Amino acid sequence: MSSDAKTTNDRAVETLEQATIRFAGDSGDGMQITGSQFTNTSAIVGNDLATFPDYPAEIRAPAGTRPGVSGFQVRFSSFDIHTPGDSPDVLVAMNPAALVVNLKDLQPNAIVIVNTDSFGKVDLQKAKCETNPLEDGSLDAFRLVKVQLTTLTKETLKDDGLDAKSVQRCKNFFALGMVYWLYNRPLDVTERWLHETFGMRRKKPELAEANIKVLRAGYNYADITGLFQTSYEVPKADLAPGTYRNIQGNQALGMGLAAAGVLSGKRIVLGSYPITPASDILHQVAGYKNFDFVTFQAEDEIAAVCSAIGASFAGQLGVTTTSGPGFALKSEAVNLAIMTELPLLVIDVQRGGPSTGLPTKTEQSDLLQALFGRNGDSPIPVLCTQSPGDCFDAVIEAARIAIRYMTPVVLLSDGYIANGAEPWRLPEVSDLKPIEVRHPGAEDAEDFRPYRRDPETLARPWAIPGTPGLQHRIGGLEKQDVTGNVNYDPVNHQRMTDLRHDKVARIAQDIPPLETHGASEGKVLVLGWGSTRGPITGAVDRLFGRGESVARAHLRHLNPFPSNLAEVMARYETVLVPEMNKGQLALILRGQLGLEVQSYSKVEGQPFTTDEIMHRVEEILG
Amino acid sequence: MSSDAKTTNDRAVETLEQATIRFAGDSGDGMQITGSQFTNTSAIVGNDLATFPDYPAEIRAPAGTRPGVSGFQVRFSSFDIHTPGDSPDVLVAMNPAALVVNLKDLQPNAIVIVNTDSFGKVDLQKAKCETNPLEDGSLDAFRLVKVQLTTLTKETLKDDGLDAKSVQRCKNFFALGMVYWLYNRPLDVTERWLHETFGMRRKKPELAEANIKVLRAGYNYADITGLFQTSYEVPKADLAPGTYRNIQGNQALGMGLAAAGVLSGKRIVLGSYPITPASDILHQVAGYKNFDFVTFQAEDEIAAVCSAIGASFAGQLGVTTTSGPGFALKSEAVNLAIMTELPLLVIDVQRGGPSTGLPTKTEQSDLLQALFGRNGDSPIPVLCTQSPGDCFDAVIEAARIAIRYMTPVVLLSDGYIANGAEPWRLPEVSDLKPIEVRHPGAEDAEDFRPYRRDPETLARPWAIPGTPGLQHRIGGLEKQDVTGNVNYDPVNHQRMTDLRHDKVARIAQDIPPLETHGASEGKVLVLGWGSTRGPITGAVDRLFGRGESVARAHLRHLNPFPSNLAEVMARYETVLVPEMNKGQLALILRGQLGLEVQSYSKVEGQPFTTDEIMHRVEEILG
Amino acid sequence: MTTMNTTPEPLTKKDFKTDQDVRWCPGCGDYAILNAVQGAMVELGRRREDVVFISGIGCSSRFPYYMETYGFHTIHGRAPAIATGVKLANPALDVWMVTGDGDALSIGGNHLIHALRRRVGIKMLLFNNRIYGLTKGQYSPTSEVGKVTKSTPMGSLDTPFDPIQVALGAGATFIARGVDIMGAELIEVMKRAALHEGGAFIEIMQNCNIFNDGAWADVADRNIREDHLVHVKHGEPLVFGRESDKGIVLRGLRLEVVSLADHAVEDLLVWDETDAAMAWLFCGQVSPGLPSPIGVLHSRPAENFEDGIYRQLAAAREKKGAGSLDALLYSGDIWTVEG
Amino acid sequence: MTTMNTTPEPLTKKDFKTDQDVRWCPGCGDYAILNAVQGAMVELGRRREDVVFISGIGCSSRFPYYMETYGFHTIHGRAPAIATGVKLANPALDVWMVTGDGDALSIGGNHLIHALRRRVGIKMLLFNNRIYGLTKGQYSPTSEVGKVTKSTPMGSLDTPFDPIQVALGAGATFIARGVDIMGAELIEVMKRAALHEGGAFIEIMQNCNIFNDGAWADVADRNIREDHLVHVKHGEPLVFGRESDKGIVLRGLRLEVVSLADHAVEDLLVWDETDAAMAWLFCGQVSPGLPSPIGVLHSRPAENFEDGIYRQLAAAREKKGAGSLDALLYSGDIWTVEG
Ligand SMILES: Cc1ncc(C[n+]2csc(CCOP(=O)(O)OP(=O)(O)O)c2C)c(N)n1
Ligand SMILES: Cc1ncc(C[n+]2csc(CCOP(=O)(O)OP(=O)(O)O)c2C)c(N)n1
Ligand code: SF4
Ligand code: SF4
Ligand SMILES: [Mg+2]
Ligand SMILES: [Mg+2]
Repeated sequence: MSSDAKTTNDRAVETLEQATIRFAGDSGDGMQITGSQFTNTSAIVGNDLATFPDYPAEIRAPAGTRPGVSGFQVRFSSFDIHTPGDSPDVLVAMNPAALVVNLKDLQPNAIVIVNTDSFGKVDLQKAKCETNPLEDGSLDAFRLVKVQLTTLTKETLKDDGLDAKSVQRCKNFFALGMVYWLYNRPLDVTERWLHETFGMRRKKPELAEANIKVLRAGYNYADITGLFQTSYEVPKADLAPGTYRNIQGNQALGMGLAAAGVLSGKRIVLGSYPITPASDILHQVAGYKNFDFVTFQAEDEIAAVCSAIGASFAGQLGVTTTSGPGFALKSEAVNLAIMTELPLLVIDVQRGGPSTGLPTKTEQSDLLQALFGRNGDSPIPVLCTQSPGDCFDAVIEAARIAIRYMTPVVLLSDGYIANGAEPWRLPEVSDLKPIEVRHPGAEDAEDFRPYRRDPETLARPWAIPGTPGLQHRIGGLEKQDVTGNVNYDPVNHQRMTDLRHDKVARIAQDIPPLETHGASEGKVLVLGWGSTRGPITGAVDRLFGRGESVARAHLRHLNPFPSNLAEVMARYETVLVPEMNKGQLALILRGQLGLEVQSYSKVEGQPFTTDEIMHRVEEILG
Repeated sequence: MSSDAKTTNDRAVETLEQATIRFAGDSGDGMQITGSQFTNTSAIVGNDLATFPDYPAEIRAPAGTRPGVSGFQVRFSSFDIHTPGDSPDVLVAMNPAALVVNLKDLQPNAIVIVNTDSFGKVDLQKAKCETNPLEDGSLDAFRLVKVQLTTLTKETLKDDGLDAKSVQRCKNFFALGMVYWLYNRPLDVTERWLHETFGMRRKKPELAEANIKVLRAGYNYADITGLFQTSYEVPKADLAPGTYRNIQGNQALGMGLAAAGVLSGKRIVLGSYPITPASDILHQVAGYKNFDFVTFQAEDEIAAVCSAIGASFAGQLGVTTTSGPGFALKSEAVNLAIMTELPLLVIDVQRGGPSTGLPTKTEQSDLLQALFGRNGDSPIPVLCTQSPGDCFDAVIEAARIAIRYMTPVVLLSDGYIANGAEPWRLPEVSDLKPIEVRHPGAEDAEDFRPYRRDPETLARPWAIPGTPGLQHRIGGLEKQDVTGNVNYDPVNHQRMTDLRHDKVARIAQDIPPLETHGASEGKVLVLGWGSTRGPITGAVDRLFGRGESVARAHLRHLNPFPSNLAEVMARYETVLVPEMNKGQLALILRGQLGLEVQSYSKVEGQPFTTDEIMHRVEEILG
Repeated sequence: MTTMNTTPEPLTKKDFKTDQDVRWCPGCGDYAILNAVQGAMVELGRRREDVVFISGIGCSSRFPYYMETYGFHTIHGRAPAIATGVKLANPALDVWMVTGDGDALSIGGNHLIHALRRRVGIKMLLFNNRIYGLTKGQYSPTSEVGKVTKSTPMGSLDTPFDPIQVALGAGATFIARGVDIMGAELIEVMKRAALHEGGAFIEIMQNCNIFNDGAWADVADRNIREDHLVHVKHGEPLVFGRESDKGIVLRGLRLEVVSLADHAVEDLLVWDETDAAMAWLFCGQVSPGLPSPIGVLHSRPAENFEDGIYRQLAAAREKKGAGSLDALLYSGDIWTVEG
Repeated sequence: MTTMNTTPEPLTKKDFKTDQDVRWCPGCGDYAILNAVQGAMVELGRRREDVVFISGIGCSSRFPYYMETYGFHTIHGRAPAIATGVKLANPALDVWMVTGDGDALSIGGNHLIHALRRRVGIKMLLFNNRIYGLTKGQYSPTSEVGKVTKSTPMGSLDTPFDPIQVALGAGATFIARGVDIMGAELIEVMKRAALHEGGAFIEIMQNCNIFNDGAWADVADRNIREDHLVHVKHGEPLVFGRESDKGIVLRGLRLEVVSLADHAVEDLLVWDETDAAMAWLFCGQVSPGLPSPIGVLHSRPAENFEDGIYRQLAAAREKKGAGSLDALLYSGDIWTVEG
């Protein structure tokens, strides 16, 4: 049907390079689904894109209230983009609260589609609106499109014999249909999804039918009524050739873990305790049982990490996933893994802190905890993910280091990456480098020593229970060099402390030199880590395009740093370090390298916008 | 009897400025008691002194083995000293193991008193000695004094009808008696102690009698046999006038806590879980019930700190004591106290790490954990103790900050301070400054706001349950400025993050400027924190006395720093920072102040010696 | 104690409501419980300033925000430990704890059993919806075996805890059960708990209509519930059923359901709430297939832990006299250096 | 599994000793237990490489250093969680856990009850000396009320846990008790535990002669102990006493000691180890004043948690075929951009 819809659409079609749409409504309004549907369709149409879901901490915050507003922003384009966009061109607002909390972000003259059926007195009160924004002029700067979404949806389904609640639930697809028309998108991707989800999985074909009916109704409504003067086209982006899928960070982490298992020939044993925004990783990999992937929902975070440590001791790859508060609880046990030098993956999907903080918001404020949140001198490698798709490579890299160097490794992601999505060019499985694993065998029993080290990596042997002749005991007390026996000798303690330190430092030998993009030397280097890559890239590339003397670099490795980091930084007059924290990387750069940097701190539970970073750099450029 | 002993002692008496004695034997040999007795006597004689007990992690390590050796070193002098001495002048060795593990530390020509009764074949085997050190020449460099301690003790007590075991247990007092003679010390202090402990407390007067008999026998034996060519006298030091007691760090912490309770008019609620070397604080204050001091042995460290937080919420002063691994477990809860801005004292008596590490050894490696060991940006004030006696002032200061600024405070001590002892000049209770506490009352109910801040300190009001009209709710989720309601607004989160940061930074306004001792500017500043004060003072004062351009400064406040720190550091060409860790303070100084420092790291579970620091400074001076 | 000088006029439920919007899903069982708790407060004649609500983390744990008393929404699983601290600091406060099946029995299991063992005078309300609500639907330690959830797509394998059994194992001295929507019974139970010394544990069967709807269908459905639950009352025989036509007898160490058609009420087991062994017989794995008991299952006299502590403080003052810093510092082996 | 290719000749106790000096106090009950465990290993015909000993922290937890098997001396209280991980990674290993009353019941209480609830196939040995040994003598969760220790100079106030009761509360499927110096009985119990699926819990009454000497005097003293303990054996009447002159009968829900002078053996309670309710009757607060039971108190059939997990893995492979990365990545809404 999308096809003949096209034909009837004889109104002006304007071609754009990009557009940003925000869907906003109650947690119950299905805005996340609506947004993801638009995203998938745009992906398959061939756009580059980036998304940003933003929902309340409550399961169902009170309907119609401002804190209850759930939003999903998607930006799609015909060129290479890195962020979900700073300010939307289109806002779909299902109620007054959704309208008022989002207005401030909109482009001037943005299109605002509102469901007028939900602007009654009570709705306005719930949203704490003294006056009705549809009438008090607060929308004058925008192109207001009033639609009776609820009425029209009821109308559409009056003969389907669905209960009122189910009918209500369909109205987001009416809105989606309208937006599909507005941007000349096909309906089939969403229709297929509705058939699969409601028809096959939930065995409710009638719901699939109903939603499809409403979707098409919305599309036709926009078409026939001529609510919009023009419709838009955003041509496909010329992405690098390859096969793509649209992916969220947590999904990619899960897939990366499965890959790490296959590449190392180790069974992954993931011990975890649910916590926002990390839980989805557990949910995802719980479906990988046919990969021989063991998932264990422990009684708490301490048991979760301990079960992973036990698994690594037994010869498989222990992994634990969590977020800030859970990470804090794991610190004592992570230290045990450091002392016993066992491979272990600790994945921290950072959220707003401190304490319980802002569970559904994003932040980068666990860096110092990852580096230093343990008693004693306890060095640990720390890596980070830089975008949803990048999570896949990052987690494989982390597993490689953990096994090769016999050490726990911390991988930092964040809520923005975890829930954000981008088109991801799928790797050729055959291109993925295997992870080498060595276990001594019975034949090595002769002069086996649990703490005799590999001269190249300083790693101790991974001798696993079940191997005849290699019986040995490890533990958290200081170990004697080589033998691994308990030892309190002062000189030995110094030596072991240095060895633990040097082993982690040695990882630098495997880390590729840090690359810069833009000016190879000059005025400003914007140095980032983790999810700031998107906005930094957007900003710096634009400035460099303008011929400014700026460059950008993004750290994957936060401990140890790439060996050329100091040298790279020295090539620029100013090094700007944007972070979603109070300047944690900046502190380490100064403290470890003794180099001056300018910290750009933002702690709002929201990612940087491209503009924010551009302006900051422009200030420095003067 | 000590008096007439003196008269019979007609051998040459040499006067010394100082002496260092180490008593060493099995954990069962009572070396800690012997050492403390000599210490108390010397204290009362009027010497300045410093002690260093060093015992194995096991309760009773296997008798006669090297790891089983328990040692107690005491240094006493007629001048002002700061460390227990680098190398002993006298070693008392109860068995071969005690002899061989301690030889390397002795002064050339030191006196070595050994119990020859315990140098049989088996004893030598247990100590893993191929040859008998008494014969193989390894003692040639020393003045060997062979004594049949066991035999002589049996001899002395043959008519007392004591069981063999009890007799055995007395032999350390024979050795003590000899050493008392050697240094012309009175016996009465120890005799009084024996009467009190065995006679009165344990109701075993016969044991008191026996030990006293053996003590005197030892004294007379040294006197009559003329084993020593000369005896020594170490005149009293001219300590500042006042009343003194000999005190260990953990004792002083306990007394300081009681004082903090009295000075603030708050009940102290100490929630703790036993852990070496912090347990003694709990034991100590468990005896302060008449101070209305509540102690609670919780099921674990998390419950311990949580009970303290609950107590502070209820309006008393919550305190928790622990060591490194326990501190790691508390991190999530400490963060709750940061978010809810409640007063709380977290006392960490640091030990060797990482993980279980070296429980009975000392270290300073929890500084970074204290500063950063939590999720999110979670600023917390951090203080440290600098010597056993100093613990008293430090803990009162920490309590003052916690209450005045409504914040958890970390106080770092370490195993060396905890178990070490020094003469402590007792403060006049009337000189102790009261700790002001303000609680809003029913009369403030009108416009009470849980997060409205004091303009001077940025502290929020401490409104306590039971107060009519001030009912309010707090928690770990981000708070709205002023109202304290749950709030996820981006701008508010930034503001609250900054407020939490600024509040802690403001504490600097109450911190006295950092003082330096020695050259007011010049070549080298030795900057220390915590228990390194002793060896640093010893070393720098000597060098400065020699006219070298050196100075020393000791930090009590590690977050925030004294406001003049950067300025002070800038006055010296080199700033040397000795730490019993891998350079944690050095990292912060660079990272926060951007100033270059030279880190001097020692991680042996042992304090620095004065010589080590002297040599290091001399190297820099060139 | 500041708790003296307060207004006498009787309070109403409204007085226990806060200005915060209640943030639970429409239809959540928590609303009914909130209503019952506010009712209990009124019936107990509590003054708002003397009451403290402590919770952990979870949907249930948002409870304190909706009670116009002192409140502390703490961290996951630690409510019993923090509540203990409140009691240690001020035993006069009326301390209530609200927790969930995950908060209390998963991460918080240890603090829970220790608080019960110690007999800290805390009133605990465990909202058992047999699911993790706030984190959107993973199975909990009370979920039935084979539970299919986001984290257990092929069904959970672990045998669940029976909260009553856990409490008995810990040595709790007051154990009761209620149902979210049976407000009257709930209020009665809470009033009993409020008067009990030594800590009280109440399991409340609560419906999470979003992630585990109908978990308690049989005891919640007005039409059938009387066949699926038995109201235990001290000293009364165990009769139940819509028509009060069934009863429970003791056979050896087993409880058995019988029909009153062929059994006399005299044959039925007479409930003795002071007998922990009797409560134990209702524990899932001991006698399966019984109706769910609600009401006070167990209650025996005990002393509050915190009262014992304050007795020791008083005794110490009695013996040594009120602590004096001078005496503390200037004691033991001290010596004076003359100026 | 590497556990195949091993030598067949039978091992002796010596083969299970390590080269490390044993670091317990002379006279510590732990020595006797070590000896019994090594004996059990021999009698069970275990191969050293297939056995793993996991412990927490405490004197008791140094145990693994003295067993010539694989060993992990972990951190305080976490042994059950780490042992669970070992089982999840390799169910074929024979995993034993050694813990103390503080390690298992104070800081580790939650992991303990969850491991028991889940029925992880771990054999747990709890060395109960009713004191914190390694930290030099503070009271523990099993110390009797009024215990005077370094941390409780006026006596402890909290009611102790009864480890058996806690295990029952958690739903353990194998519960037994032994005494450090009663090696033969201990070995028998350990052999039963070794064969039990679903996890086994054994409380061992252990003497700490330094900080809590004589805590178990009545059951340890050869001369009097038979009057203070009863050997429970499945299917046998509860007879005890030096002269086997006493017995235990069931009265209602109470156990009562009777003299066989005026009672026939037929009247005595016949032990049914499959009945958790029966084991419960021995729990301290239910029937005080009974002799201490030793032997297997409770045992009922169960499946190992880890076996269930591997069944699901197999079923998933069965259903979906062995996992393929290609299939995983190249699925769902994918699209291709031509070069
Ligand atoms: C340390 C920590 N771990 C995990 C979480 C995430 N979390 C919050 S509530 C919860 C469980 C909620 O279940 P329950 O206690 O049953 O409460 P309910 O929501 O069902 O009322 C979890 C896992 C957290 N907030 N903190
Ligand atoms: C996290 C942590 N907290 C506290 C300690 C100190 N600690 C070591 S063992 C122990 C208790 C020992 O008692 P128990 O478990 O009964 O073992 P036992 O020594 O009596 O055999 C404690 C409190 C520690 N090592 N780690
Ligand atoms: S998720 Fe469930 S428990 Fe939580 S508020 Fe909604 S209905 Fe209630
Ligand atoms: S302290 Fe007690 S438990 Fe520990 S080794 Fe010594 S005797 Fe055994
Ligand atoms: Mg729940
Ligand atoms: Mg013990």
